Amino acid sequence: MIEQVYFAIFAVVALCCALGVLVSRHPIQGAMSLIGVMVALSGIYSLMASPFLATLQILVYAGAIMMLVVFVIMVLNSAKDSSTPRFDLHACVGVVPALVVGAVICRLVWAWHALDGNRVQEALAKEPAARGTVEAISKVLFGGRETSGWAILFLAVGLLLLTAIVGAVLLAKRRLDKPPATPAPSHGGHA
Amino acid sequence: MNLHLVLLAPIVASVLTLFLSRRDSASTLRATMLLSLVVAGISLVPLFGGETTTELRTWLRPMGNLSIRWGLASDGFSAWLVALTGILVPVSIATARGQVGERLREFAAAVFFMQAGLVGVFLSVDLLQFYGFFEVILLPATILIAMFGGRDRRRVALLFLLFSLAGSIPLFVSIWWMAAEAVRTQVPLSLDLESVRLFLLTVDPQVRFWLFAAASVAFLVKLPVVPLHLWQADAYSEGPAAGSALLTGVMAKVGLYGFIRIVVPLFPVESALHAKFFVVLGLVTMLSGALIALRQREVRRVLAFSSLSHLGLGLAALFTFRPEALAGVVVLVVAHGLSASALFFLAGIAEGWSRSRHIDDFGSLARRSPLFAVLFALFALASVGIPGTAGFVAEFLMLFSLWKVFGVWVALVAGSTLVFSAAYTLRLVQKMLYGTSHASEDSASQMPALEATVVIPLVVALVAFGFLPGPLLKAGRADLLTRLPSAQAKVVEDASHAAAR
Amino acid sequence: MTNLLWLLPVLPAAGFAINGLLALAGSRRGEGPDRGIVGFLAVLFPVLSFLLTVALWWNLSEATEMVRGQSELLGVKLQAPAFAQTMGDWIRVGDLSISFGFRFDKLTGIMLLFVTGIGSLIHLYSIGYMANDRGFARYMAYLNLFLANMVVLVLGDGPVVTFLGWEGVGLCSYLLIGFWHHDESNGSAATKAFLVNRVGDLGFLVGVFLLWQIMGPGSSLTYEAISAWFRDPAHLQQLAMPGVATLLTLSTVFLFVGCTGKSAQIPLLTWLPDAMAGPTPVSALIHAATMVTSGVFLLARMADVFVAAPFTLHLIAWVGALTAAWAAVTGLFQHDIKKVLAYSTVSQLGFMFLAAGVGAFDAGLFHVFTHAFFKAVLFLGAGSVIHALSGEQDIRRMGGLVRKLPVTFAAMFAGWYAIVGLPLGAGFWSKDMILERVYVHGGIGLYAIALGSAVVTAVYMTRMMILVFWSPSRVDHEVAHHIHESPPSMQIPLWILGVGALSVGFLWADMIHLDWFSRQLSDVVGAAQASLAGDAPGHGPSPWLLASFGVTAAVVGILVAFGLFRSGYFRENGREPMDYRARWWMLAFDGLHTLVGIWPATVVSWVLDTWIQPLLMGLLRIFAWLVEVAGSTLRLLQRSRLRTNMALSVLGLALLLLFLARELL
Amino acid sequence: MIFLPTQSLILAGVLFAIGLATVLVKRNLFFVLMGVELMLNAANLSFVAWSRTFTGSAGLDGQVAPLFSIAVAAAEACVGLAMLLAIFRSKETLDTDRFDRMKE
Repeated sequence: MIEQVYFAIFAVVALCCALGVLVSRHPIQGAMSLIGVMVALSGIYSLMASPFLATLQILVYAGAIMMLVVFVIMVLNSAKDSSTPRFDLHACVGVVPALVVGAVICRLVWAWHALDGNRVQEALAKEPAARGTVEAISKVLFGGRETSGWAILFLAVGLLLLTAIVGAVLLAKRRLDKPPATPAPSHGGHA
Repeated sequence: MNLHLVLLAPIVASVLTLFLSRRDSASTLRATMLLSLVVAGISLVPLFGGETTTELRTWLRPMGNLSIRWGLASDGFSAWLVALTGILVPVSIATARGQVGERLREFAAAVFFMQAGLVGVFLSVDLLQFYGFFEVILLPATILIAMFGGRDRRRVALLFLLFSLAGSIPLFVSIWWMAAEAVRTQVPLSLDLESVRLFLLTVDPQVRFWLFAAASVAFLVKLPVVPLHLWQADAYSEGPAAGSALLTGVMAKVGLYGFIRIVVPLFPVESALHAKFFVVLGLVTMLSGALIALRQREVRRVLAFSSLSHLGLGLAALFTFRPEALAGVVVLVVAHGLSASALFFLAGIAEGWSRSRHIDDFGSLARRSPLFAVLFALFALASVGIPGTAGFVAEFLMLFSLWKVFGVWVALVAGSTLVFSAAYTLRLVQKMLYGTSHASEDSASQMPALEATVVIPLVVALVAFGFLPGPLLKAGRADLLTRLPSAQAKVVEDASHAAAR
Repeated sequence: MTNLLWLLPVLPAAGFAINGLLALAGSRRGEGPDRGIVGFLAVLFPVLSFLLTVALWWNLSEATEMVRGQSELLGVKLQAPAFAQTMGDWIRVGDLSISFGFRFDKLTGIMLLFVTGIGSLIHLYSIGYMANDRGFARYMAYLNLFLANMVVLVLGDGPVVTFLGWEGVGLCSYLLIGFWHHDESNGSAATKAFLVNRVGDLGFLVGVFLLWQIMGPGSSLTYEAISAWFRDPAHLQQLAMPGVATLLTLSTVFLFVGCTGKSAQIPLLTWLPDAMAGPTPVSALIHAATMVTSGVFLLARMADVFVAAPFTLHLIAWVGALTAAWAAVTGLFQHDIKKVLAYSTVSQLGFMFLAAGVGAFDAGLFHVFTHAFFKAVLFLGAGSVIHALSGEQDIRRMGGLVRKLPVTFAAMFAGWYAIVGLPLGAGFWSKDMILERVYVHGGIGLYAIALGSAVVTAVYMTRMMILVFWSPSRVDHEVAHHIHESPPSMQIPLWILGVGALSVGFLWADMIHLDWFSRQLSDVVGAAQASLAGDAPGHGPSPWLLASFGVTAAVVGILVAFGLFRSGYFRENGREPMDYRARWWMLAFDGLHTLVGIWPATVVSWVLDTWIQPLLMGLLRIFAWLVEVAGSTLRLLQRSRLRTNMALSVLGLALLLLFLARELL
Repeated sequence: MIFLPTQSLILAGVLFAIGLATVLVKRNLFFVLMGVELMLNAANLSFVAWSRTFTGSAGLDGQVAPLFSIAVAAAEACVGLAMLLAIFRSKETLDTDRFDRMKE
């Protein structure tokens, strides 16, 4: 029961912060709100027996990535959004698909729950799911089972990160040779 | 010899050409000529191979029981067309050198690319494969017009592209429909022509009519026939002459080839039922092409409408389903391929001299360059169908079969081409070669040796086929419909009788 | 010997090839190749061809005598021999099987003898006539090519091979009429000749198709087979069936249309006078002696077919008679010496067709034969006159040349003597033969027209002779200084042909029982004529009486001509190019062509080009405009805003999601 | 009684929608990037939530996947920010509405 309360708190915080991202004017406000969302999600992860992921969420996401974002925002301090209205006619065009997608997702989830939810809950009551400790996750990642696919993927991600760094350096370094150069196509992929 | 080599040779040549030097035009010319001659030599090989096929391989099973195959086959007709393409390419490159300037490299690459597409079309046995090559041709053809054409080239290239696409999309849709239908009804279907033919026998006649119409439209646009010909004169006169020669010499023949290889064999009943429509369409095309040609003021527009007229007669004759007509169409394809494209080549050279396309601006070329005049007149006469050239054999056979099936009055209407073609061709000859000279006498107008050397074999071939059409007739007679078993030929025969009645 | 037939056309063709190449090779130099060599080669090959023909004729005559002796011995009629050579298949596909072969029989032999013989002489003449022309080698090459094609026409063993030569000679005629191509009117005349001929050729082709249909599929298209089929009594019944009879009539009429095109008969006759734009030897060879008579040759070649179609024969006879009369009258009004001769040729061709139409194929061919001599000499003489007068062709500016050009005069006098039909000249025998046959088989109406034409012929020919030779000189002083007799290369042919014009008539002088010519032809056309003579009345009045009518006609014509000249009717001093009173008469058939052929084609062409084409293009434009409008409307959605674009694509994605998950929702 | 995974999944859906809305609505490129991050987070959440619905250790795969997602997100942020810098340098603005030319 206490879980439900925690969840409610984290969920409300996450939602509020997410909406904060949506409505804030200055990117720095948005970034702060986003960090809030991430922290709240980290809490939810730990509620759902994933302590490793919760830690990683704080460390990598809220710590590293968002730090990078904030850093760049600071660098480009002039990039303020305040001159433009928060919402205009074109914004409405953007909201509609978001609402539709959200509604569809929620409806699908609910449909699943109505179909399978109770059965799954009963099964979990008898035999609970494993806890995502570092050890358990390492076993899945690098363990001897048929999961070796993850290991290759892990290496690939390493390569991806390296490429991304090289790409980022290349993009940022442009200024040294040709001041008004156009951005070159990125070497790294989007997630 | 493996047919894949025949298909691969122009592709390799096309790629190799792109590595040639841009600056050293003399060596580029030498290299492209050498390449094209080698490719031409290779493409002559199927002529001597008789009927050859490669193994049919299934390379794609997109879904269900549908399989898409890859295979090449060559019989007499295909071999002649491949050889014709091979022979015309060196001539095209040689005559293009004065027209495309420094971009001979790109021109040659596009021409080789187009040759590859054409060879693919002529050798394909799978419908989807055929369609693929059919569309591949459009790319180099459009490039030829858009890159090397006259002032209005962009518009004309677009016009050409859109017309061709609009024509071929129905064909694609009908292939798609057949595939979808096969998947839906869980009938195993591979898209090679023979299987498609058998499959079509099971299709509802009403639907089959629409498939027939869609396939016909694709080839009618290529040919073209009268309401669909609007792209033709523009494309032939705006494009580079050396490219237009290939368009009319070979690409237009894809239209007739498609009818002979695809439409009639796959839809024998519909073809027979609507034969009269096609005969009328062909004759209307023939007459209006000839009459419009009489009034044209640009050399290549005259030649374009002349092509329209000749191929219209070919279409009309084809739909008599007589063996003579098939033989006649084969001879027509080769004869017209040689003579019409040679006329385009020569027109391009003359346009280079007078820097004009208008027929009044040449004047007295006979005096300034007798060799040019002799060659031009010879090809003009060949296209008019003087006995002793292959054109006569073609016209004789086509008129004969039209007369045989539809009687003397239709033959007279069709035969009026004898008079009309002479009228517009001689008008052209008189305006270009004879009369008083408008241009200054000293303007460069010596027929260059290279161009003359490559064009003369075409004359020789035309005269040779005029007296000894045997090999061509054999292609039209024996194995033209070999991919159809005898039962098929019988259906066509019956249908033609039905149509005749 | 018989397997040398192929050499007959190949020899002049070789001359064409060599001279053509020489002409091309020499064209860069202003002078062209050496005239001596070219001229020698150009004459050598036709002469070789002629000699070969003579040798073949000799062999054939021997063979014929042998066969004749045998048939008398055995008491059965044996087939007359002929040399045949088949080179191989030409067009063999489906039901069609056409081989490429030559056939040399008596008819072919006679045609070939004068085609190659007179042809050689005219080649020789041309050396002198064209000596100063820039295109000498080209001219000689064309002339050789013509001879080759003419030989193929005559020698072909079936209609399709004949058609090869038939169109070939038309082509050479085109090339030679337009020989001086810097003048555009020459080019137009050439084009006209070619087009009119092509109309006829279409008729020829369709006629052959129909003939083939009558004979049934699978039959071979050789003259031998055709003759055999039509002579076979078994097929008489079949021919009597109404459908087949109609087909036969249609077929023969179409074939005859082909003949009218080539031989300038009504209605396809307008090209021949225009064809005089070519060099004069060409007019002599092509447009008088050989090519234009090939229509008559074809009728004789297919005599067995034509005699089975009485309607067509009547048509031919009337067309021939009317052409003879019309052209003779037109000849009266001409001022150009070559035009006079051209209309005269048309008129004489009319006589030949008239003969063929009444079933006298041999008489028609005899006239072809004699006409070749006297018309060739007339044309060559005219050429000599033109040559002497530095290109002057208008007979109103001639006169008094009898002293200055004695040789030319003598030759032309021989030709004139022959053509008007004065006794013992070549034309006397052949024309009287025709008149007699027309009287016997054709009836009084045709005879009257023919006799009238003969009178008019005498009038216009005498008019020409008076104005050129006998009247006082009207030659410009400038020109008069340069008048000179022609070089020997031109005189020799004139002598030979002049003698021929007076003497060849004795080859078939019926009244004095010389019938060598008709004996030669009896093997070929005898059977056909005999079958036709069966239903005609027997012998008419004595040939002497009819001959005296003919001679009277000639004398009357000559006297009338002199009388008219005395009364100043010839307007020899007039300067108008054409007698305006006769204009409608002369241009009647040109007008007909314009009305029936040129005008409709022009109008339809104009409508198609200026209305239908733009209309179609306009429809296309409208369609393109609609697409454009739709496109620019839709483009508003795509404009500029990244987020809107993204939103729309996501919306599409969402809708897809909705659709895929529709069963779950 | 609604159990935790379902609630989390619904939360993930809502967060995803808000992230999407941010991407689609905001004109500042920073916010677009942040919207993408938000959507990634929502996806991670749903991974984890689904992983809770499997008994035993079968669900651990669902906890491994977010690891990669985070790593990729890091790469994306890295390159994305570099591009953003480059764009800002050449255009002097981060307003997407002004980016109406593909190539300049």
